[in-house]
Amino acid sequence: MLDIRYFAWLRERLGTERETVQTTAETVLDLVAELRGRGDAYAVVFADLAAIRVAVDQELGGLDTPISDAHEVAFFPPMTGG
Amino acid sequence: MLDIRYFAWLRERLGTERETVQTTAETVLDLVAELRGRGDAYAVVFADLAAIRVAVDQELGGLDTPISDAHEVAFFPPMTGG
Amino acid sequence: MTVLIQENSFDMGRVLNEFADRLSGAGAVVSFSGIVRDIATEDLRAMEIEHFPGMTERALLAIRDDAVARFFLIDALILHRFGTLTAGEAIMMVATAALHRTDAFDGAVYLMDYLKSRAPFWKKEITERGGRWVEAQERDEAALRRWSQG
Amino acid sequence: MTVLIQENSFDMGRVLNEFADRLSGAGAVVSFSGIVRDIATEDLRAMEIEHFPGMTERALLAIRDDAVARFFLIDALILHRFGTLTAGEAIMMVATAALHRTDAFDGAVYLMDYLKSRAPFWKKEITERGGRWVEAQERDEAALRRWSQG
Repeated sequence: MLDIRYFAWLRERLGTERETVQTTAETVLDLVAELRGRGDAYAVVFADLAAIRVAVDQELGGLDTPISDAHEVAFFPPMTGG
Repeated sequence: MLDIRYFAWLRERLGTERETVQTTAETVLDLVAELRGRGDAYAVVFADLAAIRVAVDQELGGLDTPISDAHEVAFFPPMTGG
Repeated sequence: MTVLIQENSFDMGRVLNEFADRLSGAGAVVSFSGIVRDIATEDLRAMEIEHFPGMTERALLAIRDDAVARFFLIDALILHRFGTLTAGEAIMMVATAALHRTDAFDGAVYLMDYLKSRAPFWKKEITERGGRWVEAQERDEAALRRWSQG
Repeated sequence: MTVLIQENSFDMGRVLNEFADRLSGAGAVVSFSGIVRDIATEDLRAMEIEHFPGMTERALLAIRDDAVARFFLIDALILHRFGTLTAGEAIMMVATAALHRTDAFDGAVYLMDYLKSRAPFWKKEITERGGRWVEAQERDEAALRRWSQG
């Protein structure tokens, strides 16, 4: 079981901030491919991967980051702190 | 009549912070040449002109700054503010 | 208290004094405070700041420790607010202390560059027309790249 | 009160707050405080700061106005003490405010670079061995030259 979290406009578009999925995805990119199949809102949110950042177990990662042992994957737009 | 002021180690070496001189010096360099003739302490203080800065009427100047119309010339070491 | 993440407002002078009072041997202290600006074209009703609790603390601590090591800082502090703010309010603050001014300044600039693009905060501007997520700026990525050169 | 030259100590947090409270429209506030450091090899009994009353005010105002114009600052402040200080005491402080962080940082660095070498202050360290005038550093002249390039 993998926790997935969404922040900012991804959270708003999907209407959810957190969900738990059963997955055999080995990388972030595998997971994105699965999520895209969950419905139109997901297809729209994950249409442009250049606009999305990811954290695996609260560390910034990339599309090729392995997630087989991960507990949590978070998707969000480029950060705007400061 | 021209007011001359000395700061920091120049003031200490000369034992004076201010004096008034009668001079026909046209530039700072002319004035320095006159002052050097005033005694050993002056000769020592003005031996190395690279180690001295000058302000004419409270504006930073150089050896060639004209002083014919000046009221005050100040000599001091490189500044160490901040 | 080198990293503070809070919803409440803060007193930047007090934060600076408390930071400076703890120091020993510092010759230079730099602070940066970020303030919510009004938008040029319309009234900003509020600025909402979302963050990722847990990851935010980890990210800020890592950024802070990197800056301390890289610029030989005697101490460094990051304070960042979340929640709903209005124009004129202070959003965040960093402070650095070093022996010499160059390290204190560089450390503070480094902290800000990383906070802008590598800490999980997202800003949303609320105006009478609705909400708009603030977009990341290419210049902020460019600022980050300077630190990996040379 | 954009330039303050005083013998008394000051509260850096209070100076920062008073500076920030007067601002309108700023997005970024930077402060720098300089603190008397102990000397590595011997005990510093005191740091004496001499200045040139009259010229000091003129020089600081000119440096402050140059920084405001050059970096589009919303406001800038310089505070500098003279007289006898001891280790750990704050000597001076600058504060800058701008729309964006880069201008606020650059403005503060510029103020410090000019204060170091172009404002008529002279520091003398007093130790048990006597007094020693602090010598100007070549690196401070080098820092100034950066601003005349490009």
